[in-house]
Order: sequence, then structure tokens, then C-alpha cells
Amino acid sequence: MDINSGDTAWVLAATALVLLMTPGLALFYGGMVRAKHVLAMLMQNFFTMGLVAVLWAVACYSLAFGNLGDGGWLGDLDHAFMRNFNGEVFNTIPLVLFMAFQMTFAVITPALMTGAIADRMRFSAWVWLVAIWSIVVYAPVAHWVFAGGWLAERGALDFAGGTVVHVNAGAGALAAILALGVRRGWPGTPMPPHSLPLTLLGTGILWFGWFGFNAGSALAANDVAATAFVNTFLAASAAMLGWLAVERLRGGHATTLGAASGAVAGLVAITPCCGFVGGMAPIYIGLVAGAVCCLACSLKFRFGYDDSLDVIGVHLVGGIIGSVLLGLFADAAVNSAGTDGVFLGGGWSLFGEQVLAVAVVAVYSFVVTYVICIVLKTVLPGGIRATEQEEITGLDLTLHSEVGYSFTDR
Amino acid sequence: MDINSGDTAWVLAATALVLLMTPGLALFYGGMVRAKHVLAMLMQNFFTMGLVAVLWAVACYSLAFGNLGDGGWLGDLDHAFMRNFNGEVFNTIPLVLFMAFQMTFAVITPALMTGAIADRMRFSAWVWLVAIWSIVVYAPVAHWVFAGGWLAERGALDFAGGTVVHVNAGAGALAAILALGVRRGWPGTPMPPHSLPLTLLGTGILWFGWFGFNAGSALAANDVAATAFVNTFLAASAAMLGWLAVERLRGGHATTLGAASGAVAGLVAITPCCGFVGGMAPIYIGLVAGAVCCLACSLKFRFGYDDSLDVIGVHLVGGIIGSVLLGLFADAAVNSAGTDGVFLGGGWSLFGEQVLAVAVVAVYSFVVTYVICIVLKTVLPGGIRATEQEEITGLDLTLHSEVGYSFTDR
Amino acid sequence: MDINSGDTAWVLAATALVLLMTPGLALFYGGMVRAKHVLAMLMQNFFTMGLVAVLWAVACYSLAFGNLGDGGWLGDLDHAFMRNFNGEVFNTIPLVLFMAFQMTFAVITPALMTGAIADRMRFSAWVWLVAIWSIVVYAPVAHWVFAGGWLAERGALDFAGGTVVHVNAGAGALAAILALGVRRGWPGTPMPPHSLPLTLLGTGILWFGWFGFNAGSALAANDVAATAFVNTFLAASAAMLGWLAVERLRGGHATTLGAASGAVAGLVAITPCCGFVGGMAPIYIGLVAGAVCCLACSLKFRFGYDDSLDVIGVHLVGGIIGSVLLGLFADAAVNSAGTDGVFLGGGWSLFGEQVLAVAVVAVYSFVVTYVICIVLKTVLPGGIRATEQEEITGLDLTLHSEVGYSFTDR
Amino acid sequence: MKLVVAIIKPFKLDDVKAAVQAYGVQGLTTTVVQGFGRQRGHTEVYRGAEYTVEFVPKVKVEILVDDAEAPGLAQCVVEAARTGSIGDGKVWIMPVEDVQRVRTGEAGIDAI
Amino acid sequence: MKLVVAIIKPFKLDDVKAAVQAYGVQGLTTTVVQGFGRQRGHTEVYRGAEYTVEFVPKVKVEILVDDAEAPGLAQCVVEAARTGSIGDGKVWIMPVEDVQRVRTGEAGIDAI
Amino acid sequence: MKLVVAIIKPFKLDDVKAAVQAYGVQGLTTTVVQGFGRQRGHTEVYRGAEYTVEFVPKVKVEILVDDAEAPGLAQCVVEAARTGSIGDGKVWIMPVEDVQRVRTGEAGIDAI
Ligand SMILES: Nc1ncnc2c1ncn2[C@@H]1O[C@H](COP(=O)(O)OP(=O)(O)O)[C@@H](O)[C@H]1O
Ligand SMILES: Nc1ncnc2c1ncn2[C@@H]1O[C@H](COP(=O)(O)OP(=O)(O)O)[C@@H](O)[C@H]1O
Ligand SMILES: Nc1ncnc2c1ncn2[C@@H]1O[C@H](COP(=O)(O)OP(=O)(O)O)[C@@H](O)[C@H]1O
Repeated sequence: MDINSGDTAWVLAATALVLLMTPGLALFYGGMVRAKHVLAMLMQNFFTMGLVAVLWAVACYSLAFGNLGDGGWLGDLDHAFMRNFNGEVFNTIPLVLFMAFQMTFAVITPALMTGAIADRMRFSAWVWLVAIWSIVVYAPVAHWVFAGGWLAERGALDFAGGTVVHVNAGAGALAAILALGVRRGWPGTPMPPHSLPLTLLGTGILWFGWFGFNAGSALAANDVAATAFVNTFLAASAAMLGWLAVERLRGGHATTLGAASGAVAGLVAITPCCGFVGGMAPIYIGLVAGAVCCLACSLKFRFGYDDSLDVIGVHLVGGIIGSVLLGLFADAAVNSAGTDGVFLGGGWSLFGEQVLAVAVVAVYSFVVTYVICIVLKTVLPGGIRATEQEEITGLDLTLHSEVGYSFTDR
Repeated sequence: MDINSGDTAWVLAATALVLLMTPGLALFYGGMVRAKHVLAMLMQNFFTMGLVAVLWAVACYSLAFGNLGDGGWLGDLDHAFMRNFNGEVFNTIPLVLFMAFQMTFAVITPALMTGAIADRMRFSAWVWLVAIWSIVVYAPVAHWVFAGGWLAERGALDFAGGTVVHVNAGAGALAAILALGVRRGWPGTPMPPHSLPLTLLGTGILWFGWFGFNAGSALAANDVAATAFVNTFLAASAAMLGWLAVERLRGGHATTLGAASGAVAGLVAITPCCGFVGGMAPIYIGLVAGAVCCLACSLKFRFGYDDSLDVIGVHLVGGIIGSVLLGLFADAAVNSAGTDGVFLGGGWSLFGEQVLAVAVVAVYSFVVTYVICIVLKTVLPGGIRATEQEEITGLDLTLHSEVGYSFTDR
Repeated sequence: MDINSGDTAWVLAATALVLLMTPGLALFYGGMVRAKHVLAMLMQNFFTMGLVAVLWAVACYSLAFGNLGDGGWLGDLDHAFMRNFNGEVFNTIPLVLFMAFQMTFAVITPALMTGAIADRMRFSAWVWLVAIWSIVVYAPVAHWVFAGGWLAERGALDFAGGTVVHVNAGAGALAAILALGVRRGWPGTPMPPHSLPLTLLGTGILWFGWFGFNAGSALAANDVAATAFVNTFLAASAAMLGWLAVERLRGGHATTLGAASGAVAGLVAITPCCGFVGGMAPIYIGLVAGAVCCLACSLKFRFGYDDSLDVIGVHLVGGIIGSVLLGLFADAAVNSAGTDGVFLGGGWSLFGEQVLAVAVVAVYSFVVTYVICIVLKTVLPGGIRATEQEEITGLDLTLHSEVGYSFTDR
Repeated sequence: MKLVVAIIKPFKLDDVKAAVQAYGVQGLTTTVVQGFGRQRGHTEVYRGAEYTVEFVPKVKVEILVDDAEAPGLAQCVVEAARTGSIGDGKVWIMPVEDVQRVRTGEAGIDAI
Repeated sequence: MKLVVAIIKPFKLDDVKAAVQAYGVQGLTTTVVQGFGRQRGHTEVYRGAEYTVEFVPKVKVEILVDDAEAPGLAQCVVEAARTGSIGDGKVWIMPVEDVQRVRTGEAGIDAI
Repeated sequence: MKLVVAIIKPFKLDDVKAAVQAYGVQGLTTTVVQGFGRQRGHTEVYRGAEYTVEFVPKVKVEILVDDAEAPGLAQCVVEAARTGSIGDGKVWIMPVEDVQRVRTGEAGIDAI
């Protein structure tokens, strides 16, 4: 097929949008930690942009997207070291652009985990974790679902990464925090966000970039992209309302952080669905995601895991909600590549596949991530955990020789 | 007509750009209020993104854009609850994308008013105000001008929202602040911006997003879009120079906030004109808008209305300037859908229609907004105004149980 | 040729992206200065967006891009005052869009210099410097390289501005700081960044916008644009790793500012190369640029010039690295408009032209900028340098009557 | 010499400054402080987690005065700072020896 | 009346507050300060340039008490603030005359 | 024991610290404060609205010393802080009873 300039134009723009999401995520998270740890958070995210992109070019893209549509478990090394891209076309866009688009997904997925492990992992441990994780967790899972691997062949749908990105990162985050332990003083010591304006800025950037993430996943400037775009927007909005409604029903104020978190929860939940559902579905999915994720964020206090910035509450839970609800709301009329879910008379088979895909990805990611962390704990000289003194003084100064803010001039 | 992938690509990108404007506006305004009210400001804006989008899907889009081109007063409910979008095309783009593009306009228009009512409206009052306003003010006005309603049929031009967005929001803001009263201590107590870097960031985002707003309103990637783009850029730049020139002529320093405000004033003024004028016109329009809006911001001290962040001075005045100057500068050679203004030999008829459209929208919005506010004042248990204690302590803590910044770690 | 909607869509989006880079740069630099000077930094950048855009429309575009492809020294005035754009097409996009795209380059190039002269130039001196520089430095250099002038005709390649933008601005910056002198107290007094989160935000915006800068320079949504996009991404990532590796090898911590600076260094270096190289070249170029620029930032201490925010270390050095390495890595298979460099068997002729182009631009920019500064020093009533008292109190308050932050509310 | 020290509500600072000036003293120094006392703090809620913040923002005002004027000035500050509600703060007086003005080296009452 | 003043490590503030409360004093005022002393500061590195910051963040705690209680309270603060490592800070006592509660005008021991 | 207190211009802090160290005292505590006095404040302008800010940023330096050294130290601080222009600040001495080092419990002169 030839390159279509309109499709290429949109995927170029969409790729740039998704790239921006990682800095957006860094700010979203960075605003929520205490000021003495803000740079460590930003650094984990920005560094992921550096390392994962290079790994993607060297091997991971090929491991994930080689053997496309083989119904199998892993790609190959045909495109390793950036080989065999010249002149190649994928659908209607240059293959190398498809590679770049997917690269942004490979970057942000591990970056999502930084919110869970905030304020206590050594930077060098993060370097190793993200490198290994990209190869042994992200690449295979992306192959199973995005590259026509075995889960896709069975019939699981995931338009833009409900399982590959959010369930995957969420389950990995849970494993990482179990291996890492709680922050010193948690949950007794208050650890309020140091700058909610930064978090809200991050939210705006994420929302903006998510249009590239979701509507870009159509890989074309067509009606599926348009539908994915609208669904993304409406789900974020509805989820914000859902989250705030729970806050009010619990007797408290509607909070700014709640509005931001609700929007993100909606964006997460609509991710797998956005190109496969239509009508009011995004609003229903958003409302459910907003309300349930709000409630899910309190689970950590009950079960005693320190999911610092609620990666499990928002990304794991939101990813599961979206992936599973797609089994109900999927509508083949919206996208011929999709199928009908329960509500459209398609029966329970899609639903079953969605549940299976979620379960497989969650279990795989959890187990492998846990093993990686335990191995790193043993192997790395300083382990994976910052010292008590580093946590007290702040990771910015102790791990990076910097301070975030210095407002008092002489 | 078929979907054109290039046009669709641009409108997808443009819609994302406009969506980002509301967070940009939130930051622009948020930086200008005192630190204790920053989250309340951000919240009003972000919440508008949540509520208005859902209302737009449920009914407002259909009320605004139903009965397209009927020369009438209101749309219908054919598209309410997201019905009848599947497979539909608008010009050369998916109809649902047009709906999403317009949704971003419906979101930012009421959001503009938050700058005027800053630091004193109860959040629950804003929730009601924005909901009702979207239905009874925004939807009909958008129909009159954007959807081929009676003002458009008479010949009024508004490329991207001089009347529908800026005059509409500006007049509504004036009504709202008259109903609400001045901030405690105004104008005696200094209320300096708490973070101009935040405001400048917001300015950058607004400028960026405005390209989507204006050039996206061409709904195609063609020469009209390109012209609208250049005009937007030049008007913002020229208006910055105009504003700073007035600051210097008044004997003071050129200020950073002045540069930012000037750019926004130029963006406002060029909004109705951008697809209908050419050559040096955007520079002239920008210079006038920058200089006049700078002067207009002092009116509030003379007349005693507390337009906290100068929504009237910038958006109402700037919107009027642009809409009216279009009657002079319009150039049919730029856009065959346009007509010639006074300077191009088209006579005064366009000018007359522009003045009429401005007057009608301003009066309608002012009156209806005022009535809404008065009704809410009576009906809502706590009224529409925060208590004195809430204003002193800060709306962030008292209305949202949060604080914006917490730089001192333990 | 006709307008292609896909190409136009991408260049519209790309132009918006590049426009955003100047605010991004303002924040990148703004975060690095002390809090009392932050607005002065933001102001120099935003003001450049205002002034240069108007000058570009009035004359500079025509001076740079008139006489296109003449192999000569300067353009003409055919397009001055926005004449002769109506209906004109450039390749497959509206000519006026090409003009807007190039306008964003004309804006950001002088803006790059603000990082070097930080915290000590009078605002009015900047106004004059940027105005004159745009006319006598930027316009001719752009003609030589971008508009088929004499350097281009000889065979020098510069895909997106390695010489025109980065070497040009870097050499100008060096001249300006020599004319201006060091900041009061430098290098003894610590002048730490006041807000690295702001700098990181700026980095994210720059990285995002740079896709427009580089991939947009293809002026089409085709495989060259896609290649330029991927190369931009990979070079930034690899350079971040290169910079951090040097930091670690020197025995220190990996720093957040280092990650940000490395990414920018990679973006600078890949700028001339991005549409002419393929495969692993961007990664190699990035690694070299990151490592070398990291080392180059220490030169100022050895030679005693106060390049406050390392414009020479990053932009001049990075621009030279990229422009010269292109002579090695250029690959005609990637882009038929290019040629083969040394490594692809094309011999040393391209390399020689690259070195010549760098040298010519660096010398021209340095000499002319120095002369401008010396003349301004004599001619302007207050000279070009802020007084000692202004530097101590802060330029924000003394030059702009504003303060950046005010966190303590009453 | 004495140092009159006051812990007050931040929004009363302008009133206190005006009162001090009216009393005839032309200088003072203020510090942002956090107070803990009978006045309850507040509760912040982030994603459903409640944090009780027991510290309340206050401003400390320090004024050097001649011995004789100290009690009157303290009284004047007390009155200017009063809102009548809990948390209005405290005013106290501390002994000071040997004040100097940095600029001139003047000492004692001439220094202020 | 006395003013007990303590310079402590910021993260010990909650312990000190608890100890003061346990001792029976219901109010105190804290200030963010920067200390310089035996405890070394730290080095920051920005693009290879090293800055030595000799000041260390500390919190100042000020507590008004009755003369008789001052030594005991000081002792109680010393114990609560101790970590045993360098930089734990200082506690001292200063004389105070004439305390008033702003809200009521109560003086002396009734004011606190 | 005495507490030498100085209100100085922020940019003179390094000079003052150096002078104190040279005088032989190895510790001090600084606080960011806002001063009001003869030195005029400044005017800020936002969209044409002028605000007069009467407070000027200052730094407070507090130094515990032995009684005998206090006057000399005060003198030394005065000299180091002087620029000769208005707003240079004040230095004064206050009596202190009973200093302790938190880490060790050492008292009096050994505590500092
Ligand atoms: N014993 C004390 N020592 C020092 N400061 C105190 C003491 N008690 C109260 N304060 C300060 O005075 C402020 C007001 O005290 P509080 O008990 O809340 O109200 P009130 O003075 O009206 O009884 C406190 O926030 C604190 O800063
Ligand atoms: N002479 C002094 N005067 C005032 N404050 C002091 C003095 N010496 C130390 N301090 C304060 O006490 C803090 C701790 O002192 P330092 O010498 O670092 O440790 P330690 O008290 O354990 O010996 C310092 O950071 C400073 O705030
Ligand atoms: N009476 C006072 N009590 C407390 N602090 C004072 C007093 N007078 C001045 N100060 C402090 O000293 C600083 C300098 O005083 P100022 O009158 O401006 O200059 P100078 O000391 O040179 O006459 C003020 O900003 C304030 O912080």
C-alpha cells in the first residue's frame, strides 16, 4: 500500500502527543510527592524516555512487533538495530513512524510504575528495573496483544493499551512495591502533595497527549480515529464527574486532585475501548471508572501496601474496568475490526477473552516484575531501596545532588 | 462528500490543541490569583471540562448545531445522547469530529468567565452556573452565529468565535461579577499574582492552542487554514507590542504580565477575523487590540466593578474590537466564504451586521447570565458567594480541603 | 503544484509545535536562573515572539527567502509587508504556511541567546539587539543555507537548522557575553537554579516541539518526515544517556539537569542531520553530542566567560557536532535530496562543506553580533548592562516592576 | 531597650503596622511562623486520605523600643491585632541590651 | 515568664510537639530557619559546577512558659529532639516580661 | 550567655558569616524575615494597577555567645553587614539563661 499523507500527518502529530505524555506524567506525579523528592520523580520518568527509546531501537521493537500476526509469544530480531526500515510501509504510513508511535507506548508504560514506588527506590535500581522490564515484560505482552500474538488471535481486543499499558504497569507496580516496602513513616506521617498546580498541569498534558495515544492508535485519520477521539474526551469528563460524585457522597468536598484523578481514571478505562465503542458508552464507562477508582484508592490503607500515588487504584483498576467493560459495550458498527459485546448482542465470548487477557497480563507482569525486583535486591550492591537517611533528607539531594526549588535569593 | 484524510488529520490535531487551551487558561488565571485561591481557580476550569463535555454530548451539541443553516434561533434534539453520528460526514471530516471540535469551544467559553469571578464564588454555585449557562446561553448563541442561525443568515461573520466565545463570555462575566460583588478588600488590599511563571506558561499554552482554535475553524487543511494560522500568530505578536507600547508611554516599565496579556488580547481580537482578512490586517488589528485592551483594564477602577483578572478588559473589549474591525478589514480574496469590508470597498453593510451581532450577543448574554445568578443566589442554600472567613483563609482549604503548595518538608 | 491536504495538515501542526518551543525555552531557562530574575528571562523570550514575528512579516521573511535558490547572499523585498502571498503555493503547501513555519525558526534563534546573557542585560538593550540581529544576522544566514543561497549551492546540508539556528545563535551568544561581561559575583557566588521542575517542564515542551522543528522541516507528511521524527527522538534519548554517563564517570551522581541538558544537546546535534541520516546514526550522534556537550559546559570556568546557562556548551558545540558529523553519517538512501557522507562512501566533500558552513556562520554571527553589542553599548543611554543594584535586587523588580512569586498570602 | 514580640493572625498585619506607626515607632521586623495552640488547625483530604494539620499560619512581629514605651506599644499591638476570636495570638516583651544601627553604628535609642 | 527556644531537626518537630503537650503546655510557635554549625551542609552539582551549601534546614520552636516550668520544659525538649547525631541543635531559655493574650487581654500565666 | 541578633541585608549574609567565623564562633541560625523601616519598599505594577510593598526582604542572624564575647561579636557583625546605605539593619544583644546542646545535653559555654 502507498503512504497516505493525511494518515501520516495524523500519526506524526499523534506520536508527538504521546511523547509529551511522559513529561506530563512526570509533572502529574511530581506535584504529588513532597518537595524534597520531586526531582527524583521527574528523573525516573525522563530517564525512561532516554533508556527505553534506545532499547526499543536496539531490540525491543523487533521483539514486540516482529513475527506480526503469528498468534505467538514473541517477535524476532529482524528490525533490531534499526535495520530494514528504509522504504517500508505499515498500512498507509511509513513503518518507521509506526515504530516511533509504539516507542512512545514502550516509554510511558514503565514510567507509570514510578508513581507507585515513589520516594524510596534508588535511582540505579530503577535504571536496571526499567531496562529488564522493557525486554522481558513489555516486549512479550505487546506482542501477545498488539502484534497479533496469541491473545489477539484468541479474540481479545485492546484498542490502545488497556491491558498492554495499564494492567501491565499496574500489576508490575504492585509487585515492585511489595518488594520495596512502604515509605518510612507511612501511613502515619502526612505526605501531602507539594504542588497541586504541577499535578493539574500534568493532568492537562496527559489529557491532551491521550488523544494521540487513543485516536492515534487508529493509525489513520479516519472515522475510527474520530470516534476514538470523542470517546476519549467524554470518558475523561464523565469519570471526573464520577470521582467527584463519590467524594461528595462520602460527605467531603469535591477536590482538585479528585477531579484530576478522575479524568485520568477515565482516560485509562477508555483506552482499550475507544475505537470499539460508540454512542453514550464512553460516558457510562467513564462514570463507572471514576467512581470505582476513587473507592479503589482507599484499598491500600486496608491492605497495607504503600501504592504512593495510586498506580494500582487508578491504572490497574481502571485498566481492568475498561478492558472488561469492553466485553459489554463493544459495537462492531463503530469499527469493522471490532466485534459486538454483550449489550450489542454479541454474547459473552468477547467478555471471556477480555477477562482472560486481563488475568494473563496481570499475572505475568506481577510475577516477572516481582522476580526482577528480588533479583535486583540481591544483586545490586546497595539493594533497591534508599536508606532511611536518604528518605529523610530527600532523594533529590542524596541521589542527584540537586534541590528542586530555591526561592530565597540572596 | 467523502472524508479527506488530510483535513481530518488537521482537525483531529486542532481539536486536541483547543482542548489544551482550558488547562492553559486555568494556569494563566491560576498564576494571577493569590496562592490560597489557586486550586479553586484551577478547579473551576477543570470541572468545566468535565461537566460541559458531558452536557454537550447529552444535549447541547444538538441544541446548537441541529437545524443547521435554518436561519433560526435554536437547534433540535436529533443528535442528543450521541445519536445519529455513526458514519456521518461534515464537509470532509467525520461529523463526530466536528462535534468534538465544537465541544472544546463550548468548554472554554464559560471557563473564560472564571477569571472575572475569581476568589469569591462558591464552587457549587459555579457548578450550577456553568450547567445552566451552557444550555440557555451558549447553545442558542452558537446556533445564531456558528450554525447558520439568524445572525449568520443576516450576514454577520465570525470565523472562530469573536462573538460566540469572547463577547459572549465577557458579557456574561460582567453580569456575574455584578451579581457577586467585589472581593473582600478590593480595591484597597493588594492582590498580586502569586506566580507569574505559571501565568506565562498558561500564555504559551493558550497561544499554541489558539492555532487549533482559529486555523482549525477552517475545518480543513487548506489555504484558509494557513491564512488563519498566520493571522493568529501576527495578531498576537502585534498586540503584545501594542500593549507594551502603552505601558511605556504611560511612563512605566514594560511588564511580563503586560506582554502575556497583550498576546492574549491579540488572539481574542483576531479570532473572528482570522479566516477573512489578509496582508497586514492582523498586525493592525493586533496593535489596536493590544493598546485598547491595556487601557480598558483600568476601567474597573473607575467604575468600581471587580473584574478580577480582566475578562471584560481583554475578552469583552478584545472580542468587540475584533468583531467590529472585521467590518473594516474583511477581504473576500482571502476566503470566498467571506466578503469585503469597508477598506476593501465592500461598503458598510458587513460593518453594520458585525455591530448588530456584537450588541445582540452582549445584551443577551448579560441579561440571561444576570438572571441565572440572581436565581441561584436565592435558590442555593449557601448562595453563590463564599463567606468572609472562606475568602480570608483561602478557597482552596475551605472549599476543597486542599492547599496548593507545601514547600516545607519535614 | 497543488496543495496537498495531508502535507498541509502536518506543517500546520508542526508550525504550532515550533511556536510552542519558545515558551518552552523560556521555562527551560527560567527555571535555571535565580527566582529574582525569572521574569526578566521569560520576558526576553516572550518579547522575541512578539517583535520578531512582526519584523518577519514586514521584511525579514522576504530578505531571507526572496531570490530563492539564487546561490546568493540575500533575498529581496517582494514579500515585504505580507505582499504576494495570496494563492501562492510552496511545494505542496500554501506559501503563507511556509512563511509561518520559518517565522517560528526566526523567533527561537535569537531567543536561544537569552540563556547566555541571563540576569544582566537591560531589557531595552535586548529589544534593540534582537531587532537588529534578526535583520543583519538571521535573515542573510537563513538565505545562505535554507533558501538556496551560496552555502547551500556549494553543497552544505542543514535539514532543520544546525548552522542557521544553533551555530548562529551560539556564536552570537558568545559575542554578546564578551561584550556584556560576567554576572556580578560569578563564578564565586553560587547561582543555583531556582526551580528545576520548571526546567524539566521546559525540556518536555522543547522535546515535543522539536518534532515539529525537525520532522516539520520535511514540509510534507512523508517518509522523510517520519525518518526525521525517529532520528530526533533517538538522538535526544541517546544524548541523555551520553551526558549522564559522563556525569557518572566523573564520579558524581546522575543529575536531573544533566538528563534535561543531554536531551537538548541531542536535539541540537540531530537538527542538521535528521532528514539525511538513518539506522543507528542518530543514536551515535546523540551519544557523542551528550558526552561532548557535558564536557564543554565546563570550558567557561577555564576560559572565564560567563555563559550563564550554557548556550555555547550546548547550542554552539552541539550545533557544530551535528553539522560536522553529518559529513560522516549522511545517507542518500534516506533522502534523495541528500548525499552520502564519509561512512557511506561519499568521500570527504560533504564533510568539507559542512565544516566550511559551520565556520562561515560562526564567524559571521560572532563578528556582527559583537559589533552590534558594542554599538548599542555606546548609543543606548543606559548602555546594555543592568546596574549592580539592579542585579542585586533582581531584574524582575527593577526592570519590570514585578515579582515572580508571592507564596505568602495575608 | 525592649523587644516587643507579637504572634498575630496574618491578615491583621497591616492593622498592626498602622497602629505601630501611629504610636510613633518607625520600624519593625516580621517573620512567617506556624503556630500551635487552642485554635484548631484544619483537615486536608487527598484522594480520600485525611491529614490533620495542627499548625496555623501566623506572623511574628518584632519591634525594638525604648523601655518606657514598651508597655504602651504592647498594648497598642494587642488592640490592633484583636479580632476577638480564638487564635488571635500573644504579645510579650523581652529585655534587650545594646542596640546598634548597622549603617551608622549609632547605639541605644538613636539606633531605632 | 520565660521563653524556651529550641533549634531542632525538622523531622523531630512532631516528637517535640508531642513531648511539650505531654509536659502540659498547650501552645508553641515554630519558624523555618537555616542553621550553620558543626553539622556539614551539602554539595549541589549543576552541570558539573559544584556549590557547597553550608546551611542546613532547621526548625526553631518557641514556647512561653511560667518561670518555674522552664528548666523542666527545656529538658523535655532536649530529650525529645535528640537523635544523637551531629546537628541536633540547641535549647535555651530567655527571660520574658509581661505576656498578654491578644484575644482577651489576659496577662501573665493566664495568657498562655 | 547572650544572644546576638542581627537584621541584615540578605546579600551580606556570606560576609557576616565569614566575619563571625573569623571571630571564632562556629555556629549561627538564620531566618528569612521581612523588614519595615526607613528604607523604602518598592512598587509593583500589574496591568496598570500599582501596589506599594512596604516590606523589604531581610535576614535575621542569631548567634549564641559567651557574655564576654557578645559586645565584640556584635561589633564585628555590625562592621561586616555595613554597606553604608539605608536599610543596613540593626544588631542587638539579648540575655540568655541556660543553653543546652541537644545531642549531648552539655550546658553553658560547652553547648555552643
Ligand atoms: N505557650 C506558647 N508559646 C509560644 N507561642 C504560643 C504559645 N501558646 C500559643 N502560642 C502562639 O499563639 C498562637 C495563638 O494561640 P491560641 O492558643 O491558638 O489562641 P489564643 O491566643 O487566642 O488563645 C498560636 O498559634 C501560637 O503561635
Ligand atoms: N552559636 C550558635 N548560635 C546560634 N545557633 C547555633 C549556634 N551554634 C549552632 N547553632 C544552631 O544549632 C544547629 C546545630 O548545631 P551544630 O553545631 O551543627 O550541631 P550540634 O548542636 O549537634 O553540635 C545549627 O545548625 C544552628 O542552627
Ligand atoms: N524598631 C525596630 N524594631 C525592629 N526592627 C526594626 C526596627 N527598625 C528597623 N528594623 C529593622 O531594620 C531594618 C532596617 O531598618 P531601616 O530603618 O530601613 O534602615 P536603617 O537601619 O539603615 O536606618 C528594617 O527593615 C527592619 O527589619
